Amino acid sequence: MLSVSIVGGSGYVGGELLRLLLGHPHVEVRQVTSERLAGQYVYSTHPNLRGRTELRYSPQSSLEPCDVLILALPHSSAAKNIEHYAGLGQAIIDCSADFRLRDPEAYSRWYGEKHPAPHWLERFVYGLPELYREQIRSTRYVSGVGCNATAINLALLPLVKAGLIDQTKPVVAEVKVGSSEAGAVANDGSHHAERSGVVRSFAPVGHRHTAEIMQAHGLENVHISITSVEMVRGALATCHVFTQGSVNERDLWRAYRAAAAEQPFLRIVHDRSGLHRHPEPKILAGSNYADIGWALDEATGRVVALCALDNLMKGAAGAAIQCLNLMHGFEETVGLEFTGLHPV
Amino acid sequence: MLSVSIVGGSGYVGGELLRLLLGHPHVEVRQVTSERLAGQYVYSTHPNLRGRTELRYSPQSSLEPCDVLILALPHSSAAKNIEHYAGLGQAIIDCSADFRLRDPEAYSRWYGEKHPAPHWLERFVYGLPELYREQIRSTRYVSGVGCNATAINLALLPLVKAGLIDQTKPVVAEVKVGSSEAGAVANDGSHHAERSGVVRSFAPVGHRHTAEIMQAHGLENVHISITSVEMVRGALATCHVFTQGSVNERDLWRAYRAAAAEQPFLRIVHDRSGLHRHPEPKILAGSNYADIGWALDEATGRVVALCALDNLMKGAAGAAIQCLNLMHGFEETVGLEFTGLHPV
Amino acid sequence: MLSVSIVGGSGYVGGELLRLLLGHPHVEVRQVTSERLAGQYVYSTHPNLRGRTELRYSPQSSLEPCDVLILALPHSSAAKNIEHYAGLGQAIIDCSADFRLRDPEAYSRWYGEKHPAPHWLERFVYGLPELYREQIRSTRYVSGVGCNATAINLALLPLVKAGLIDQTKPVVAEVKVGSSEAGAVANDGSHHAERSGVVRSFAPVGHRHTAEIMQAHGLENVHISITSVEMVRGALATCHVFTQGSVNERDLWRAYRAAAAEQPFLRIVHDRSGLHRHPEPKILAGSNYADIGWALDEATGRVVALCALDNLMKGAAGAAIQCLNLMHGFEETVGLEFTGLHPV
Amino acid sequence: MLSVSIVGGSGYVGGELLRLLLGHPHVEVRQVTSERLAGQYVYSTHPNLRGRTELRYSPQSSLEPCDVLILALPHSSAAKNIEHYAGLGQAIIDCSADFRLRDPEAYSRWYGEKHPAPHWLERFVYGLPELYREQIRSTRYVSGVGCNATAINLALLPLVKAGLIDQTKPVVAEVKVGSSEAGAVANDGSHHAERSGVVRSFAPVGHRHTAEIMQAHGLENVHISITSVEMVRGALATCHVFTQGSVNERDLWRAYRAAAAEQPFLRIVHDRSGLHRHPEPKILAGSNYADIGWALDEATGRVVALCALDNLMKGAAGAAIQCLNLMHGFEETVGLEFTGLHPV
Amino acid sequence: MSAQCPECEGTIALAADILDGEIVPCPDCGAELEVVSLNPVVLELAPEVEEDWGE
Amino acid sequence: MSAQCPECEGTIALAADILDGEIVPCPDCGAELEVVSLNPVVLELAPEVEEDWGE
Ligand SMILES: NC(=O)c1ccc[n+]([C@@H]2O[C@H](COP(=O)([O-])OP(=O)(O)OC[C@H]3O[C@@H](n4cnc5c(N)ncnc54)[C@H](OP(=O)(O)O)[C@@H]3O)[C@@H](O)[C@H]2O)c1
Ligand SMILES: NC(=O)c1ccc[n+]([C@@H]2O[C@H](COP(=O)([O-])OP(=O)(O)OC[C@H]3O[C@@H](n4cnc5c(N)ncnc54)[C@H](OP(=O)(O)O)[C@@H]3O)[C@@H](O)[C@H]2O)c1
Ligand SMILES: NC(=O)c1ccc[n+]([C@@H]2O[C@H](COP(=O)([O-])OP(=O)(O)OC[C@H]3O[C@@H](n4cnc5c(N)ncnc54)[C@H](OP(=O)(O)O)[C@@H]3O)[C@@H](O)[C@H]2O)c1
Ligand SMILES: NC(=O)c1ccc[n+]([C@@H]2O[C@H](COP(=O)([O-])OP(=O)(O)OC[C@H]3O[C@@H](n4cnc5c(N)ncnc54)[C@H](OP(=O)(O)O)[C@@H]3O)[C@@H](O)[C@H]2O)c1
Ligand SMILES: [Zn+2]
Ligand SMILES: [Zn+2]
Repeated sequence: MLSVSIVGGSGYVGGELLRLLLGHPHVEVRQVTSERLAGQYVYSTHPNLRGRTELRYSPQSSLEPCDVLILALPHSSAAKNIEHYAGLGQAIIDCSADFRLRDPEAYSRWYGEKHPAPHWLERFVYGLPELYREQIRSTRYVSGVGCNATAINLALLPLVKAGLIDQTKPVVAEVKVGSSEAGAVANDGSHHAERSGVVRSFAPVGHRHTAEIMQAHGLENVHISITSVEMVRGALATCHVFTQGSVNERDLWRAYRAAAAEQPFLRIVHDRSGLHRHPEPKILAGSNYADIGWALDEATGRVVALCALDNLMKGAAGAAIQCLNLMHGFEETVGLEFTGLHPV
Repeated sequence: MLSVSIVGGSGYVGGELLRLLLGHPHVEVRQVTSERLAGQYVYSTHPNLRGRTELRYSPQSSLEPCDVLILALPHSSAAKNIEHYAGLGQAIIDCSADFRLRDPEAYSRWYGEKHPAPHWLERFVYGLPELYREQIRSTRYVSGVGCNATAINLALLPLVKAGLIDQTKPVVAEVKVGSSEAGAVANDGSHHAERSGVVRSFAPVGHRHTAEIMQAHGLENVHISITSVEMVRGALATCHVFTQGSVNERDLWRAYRAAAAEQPFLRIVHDRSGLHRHPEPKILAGSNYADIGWALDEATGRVVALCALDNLMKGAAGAAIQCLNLMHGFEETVGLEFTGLHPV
Repeated sequence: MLSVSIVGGSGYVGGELLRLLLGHPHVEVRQVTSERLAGQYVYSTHPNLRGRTELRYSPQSSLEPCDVLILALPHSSAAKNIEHYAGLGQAIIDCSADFRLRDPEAYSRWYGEKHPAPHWLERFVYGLPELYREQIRSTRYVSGVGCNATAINLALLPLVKAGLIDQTKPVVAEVKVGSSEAGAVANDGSHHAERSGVVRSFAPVGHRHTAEIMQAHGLENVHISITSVEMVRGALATCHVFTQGSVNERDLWRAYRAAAAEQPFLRIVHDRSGLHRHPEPKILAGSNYADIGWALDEATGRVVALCALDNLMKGAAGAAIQCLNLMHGFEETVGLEFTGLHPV
Repeated sequence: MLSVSIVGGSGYVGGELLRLLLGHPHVEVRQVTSERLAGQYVYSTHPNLRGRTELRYSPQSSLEPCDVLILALPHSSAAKNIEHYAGLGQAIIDCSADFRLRDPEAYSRWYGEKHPAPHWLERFVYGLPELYREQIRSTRYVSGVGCNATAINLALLPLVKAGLIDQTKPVVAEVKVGSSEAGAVANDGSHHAERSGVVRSFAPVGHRHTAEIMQAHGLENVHISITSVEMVRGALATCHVFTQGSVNERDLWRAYRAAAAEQPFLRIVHDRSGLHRHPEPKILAGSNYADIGWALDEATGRVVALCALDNLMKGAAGAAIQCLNLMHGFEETVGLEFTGLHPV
Repeated sequence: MSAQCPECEGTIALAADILDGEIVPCPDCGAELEVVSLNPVVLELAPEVEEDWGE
Repeated sequence: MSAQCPECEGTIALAADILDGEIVPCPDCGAELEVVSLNPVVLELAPEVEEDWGE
């Protein structure tokens, strides 16, 4: 049994990690930290876990060594204490943005401050198995992924791999997101009467995840925009791409099949009939699938590349466990079997 | 023109009062207070009013005399300063619970503390025109109504008036409520990811509005329960009553028609077909109607008495303006003409 | 491996059965029927199952013998053809209401028609393991349960078992339900713009599940009311009961612990703090738990007994699989491990 | 008093027209048609109008002459019978797409069939007062507007007028829409359990409203995409535009102010603080405002141009009444005073 | 001209040219009513199919 | 080691090194309990501020 501890276990990513790890056959959850709630049962904040565990939150000060330490802390907390965490965990998976970018310059540009531990950046592998599976298998340090970045990266993956994108034209990506992306802490904007039913431009320009897309795909001319909608979990990326040369449905089927082959969590959704012709986030709540698909406007050469996922799963905790599996030679899908619900 | 000022204008009741008063032909809004936001434009917090007014929030310290002062403050703020407010407003309408109960003993019992200004209790009339229209016409001091209390009081009104209730059996009232009942201040429970989609027993027993129902209808054996559901505005009271003697549909039609006659904001909804057979809150958002109806189980003598309303309208601000109209000899419905939307 | 076929597999209960059975380690799904969609892939209607199975719908005419036949058909279809189905399946689990009542008279009274196969009624055991576990272990025929009935039956179970209910006073049960209760077929009332955001009295009196509560608990003076709210899955029963003799919190803890002991899917939720003090349906989507709890009004002796569940799980498909496990000597919880999500 | 009749009065646009006309001081509603519901009270389908009118639906066969006939029929019904309708109404406002395009060729291209009455196209003015106010004032025939088209057209209006758009780069417009756009008739996709909570790519490419944008603004390189979200009323257009030359915030303020000047229903929403920094549809339900705003990415020259509106108001019925007012010399805003709700 | 609804006792305004056998809805309770005689006007509940209006 | 919750009579497992004055939550009812004596362990309800948890 692998011993795993979660730092920042009272948050939404932390709770999802805990749910997954409690059901993971090769893992024993050692400790779960929260400063605010130290001593409380974890199900006081994660009510779905009532009856599943008698674990209580520990403060970080009582953390013990373990095989894997998973960090689910706010921005910059991991980077500031990375030496300390590296002394506790044989391996580290950090869900924050702290170690996602390889280039310290890019970090400064997008995060507006110098990276606190720049020499650690090269030790981390970006935790997107669809791009970096082999590197993940052989590293001890994995960074998590941005949830919106992942939706866009996976939406674009087939087109990038197949070289179909006309990079002289802008790639415009609109992501529609749920409220859990913002984490568990209440604020004025998350007050139900204000947040409920919105279609709210949350980050129409300037979203930091742009850097992860540039890094992953080498695209320069990419423009993203995030809109909050009525949903708790889930994200849908709608990416507008113009192709080079003329492209037809069969070309796209080929590109998508090539990209999804051997990827246990990529499903192609592109149906000619029925209600579910395109990827949709709601049926993915709790599942680690990323559903990908497209629509083609032959007249203009525009491809609308789509990806739906659960931001707390494939966009955070699920991706982390997928990496944990790869790092330890487990079946890539173990502990991630839940297929999602319908209707829901 | 009547000069009216709103104290506590940045809250949800305050905002609704302001919306109504800006559209009221006989009223000029003098001042709107907020301590927190003094100096800001009122549409910074009430975005629907953008383009409708250039008013800015005043602090209470700069309040000037006016014809009517409407108080929309948290519990006990009005009672503590009532002498001060009475010095400013020729008339006062207080939306809080501070002056709803006539009996200081009842106040202590339900609110767990002595009333700060018990001699003022008798000067206030309870602001439910369906019961106290004539008293409201001739008073300077009106208390607002509890939103859940109003839903229950109006649901039961026809049965009480017609003497149909078997008072030896419990009256059980379940109210389903939206999130705006709790006001504009965020807390852990109002965080969207937690509050969204709930069916949450908020006050299964012990709700203070019970006192207002006992007072209004003289019922002793009444038991209420509040459940929060996914909705921002609105409340539906589902009241289970056992009749004395046998009662049929026609008896109930007579009782309801008698109760609704001459009541401009009571509508009977009891349809044999279609989707809208019973009262429903969603079509009432923004309107001052209280829709009432029933279902009868002849076999057991149970009547399920229903009332739907908008908690911020008939349950608070709308009722206040209705009282203002009565107090000043205006048409009772003026400024309250909005009929609600469908679909919505 | 047990071979299991689902009749009526394109509906919501059928889809949930299929999801559970595909993940069940001791079961092989043999056939899934739909007349309308015969030949189509099951994931055309159950999009969450894409990538999990290549099964296609069969027409009933091509049904083959199997170990267990699970019926998920509309009212009265099972009863009319029970001989036929009994010829195909070694064991039968029928999710409809056709075989829930033991007494043909009760059936006629509540369903308004004579039972098509009354002699079969005594062969079926009512599929609520919390009451009939031993009988279920040793029968070949199990009826499903009403989802609302189950929410009420489990809410009342601790009080009934402990003999705490004053049966001279009415028991009033209000169930708040989601839209999936009505199944997969669209109608005017399920049109999104009409159904969205409702608090709609769907069956304020006369709901047929009353018969199942009378039968299970021997209560006569029970009155139920169903209200549709904004939710897809889930039900919350709020049952108002008056106790005989005076009862305190500790008495109730004892009654609830006694009822929940040895029941793998009953969890007591009764917390003094936090957001999740009472049972709530939303965190149960996809899980087989029924969360039970209460609120006590000592002054009046009213207990508000609560039960939350997922209507498609503990209220239908989950309960069916739980029975299947019991009938075949499997671990009662196998295939039903999913714990529910939070936030959601 | 102007006598006005509504053809297709039982639909969602018809119901909204009726709500507005009943509150319009210079209008008398003569007849409201529905074939399906002839003889029924209009409030049987528009429950918000209960108590406001005793009108009953007429069949079209009993339509009488009137001053203005407003058509709210499905696609192509108006065009096929336009001569007949022109014989009944002195003036006609048609809410469908039948008379929106001036060019019969464009009609054939986007609607896939020849226009049934091409010579009528030139007699109609496109009912967007922000572009065609003077023509509307002096015509008898006005076409309605596409709701998505209007959101995009008004979002782009300031940039087009100011000549800021680099037309060599694609304009990509993503519209997020509610369920009422699809009208009142239930179908499989509108079934609540399926439609609820979606983020569903409804028309990622090929949406017909593209033609209205090309026509209104003379843009060729425009690409639209429609995504259904959880909402009943409302649309938000998020339009990605690249500017020619470098543009700063002040340039944009100037362009937006110029476009909104003298436009009673355009509000600029572009705030540096607070929750409501950008246009949002939810506060516009029932109101005729179109809120416009933007976000600028100076580094790339991308402007995200936003417009929120209520599809049934500024996107259909409200726009129609605004035209009616202009055609008859009434104050442009009369009958359209409702300002929208908050919270909601 | 008016008549009474047999279901809810509501008053129903009737057109002067109402016909025998015509169906009119009650404005209050929504019942479908048939004109079964004209002088005086008598209304009876028209036979209805019970709609399934929900879950 | 274990003790009983004074609120709900639930059994509370206690660490061997529990301290006098320590606060432990009850796993069943969520009550905050104070260790008021050690041999035997006695728990009492800790003073709580009544949270406002909703509307
Ligand atoms: N939410 C998503 O969809 C998502 C997706 C991808 C990645 N991520 C990333 O995952 C990380 C966690 O996100 P989340 O949504 O789970 O956030 P969250 O719900 O706000 O949780 C934050 C966690 O960090 C702890 N924490 C907060 N401030 C701390 C401090 N100063 N020192 C130590 N611990 C502290 C909190 O514990 P206490 O109880 O002690 O406050 C809590 O356990 C973030 O970096 C986020 O960017 C999130
Ligand atoms: N919401 C309902 O459905 C409803 C229905 C019926 C009756 N009511 C009653 O109406 C009243 C207002 O409710 P609400 O929902 O509008 O509440 P709310 O949204 O919380 O607003 C409260 C208002 O009071 C002000 N305020 C808060 N604390 C104050 C203090 N210590 N001194 C002075 N001003 C203070 C706030 O102004 P700042 O900006 O300065 O903080 C704000 O304007 C309450 O008494 C409530 O019980 C509410
Ligand atoms: N939904 C719930 O929450 C719930 C809970 C407890 C119990 N139940 C019970 O479970 C049963 C199924 O409910 P559901 O919600 O799944 O309903 P549903 O979604 O409407 O599905 C009904 C199924 O029955 C089939 N069917 C319909 N009419 C048929 C006919 N005349 N002959 C043969 N097959 C027919 C349909 O297949 P086609 O594709 O061929 O139309 C479909 O597979 C019902 O008896 C219901 O009362 C439901
Ligand atoms: N919904 C929107 O947001 C929106 C926005 C802008 C423009 N529009 C346009 O406005 C028009 C109406 O839209 P809607 O959403 O109100 O649609 P709807 O809800 O489906 O209503 C359609 C209306 O047309 C009638 N009708 C249907 N088929 C008919 C036929 N064959 N002959 C005569 N009457 C028929 C219906 O009456 P019966 O009762 O007799 O069936 C109903 O009154 C459409 O052209 C639509 O494109 C809609
Ligand atoms: Zn009637
Ligand atoms: Zn306890």
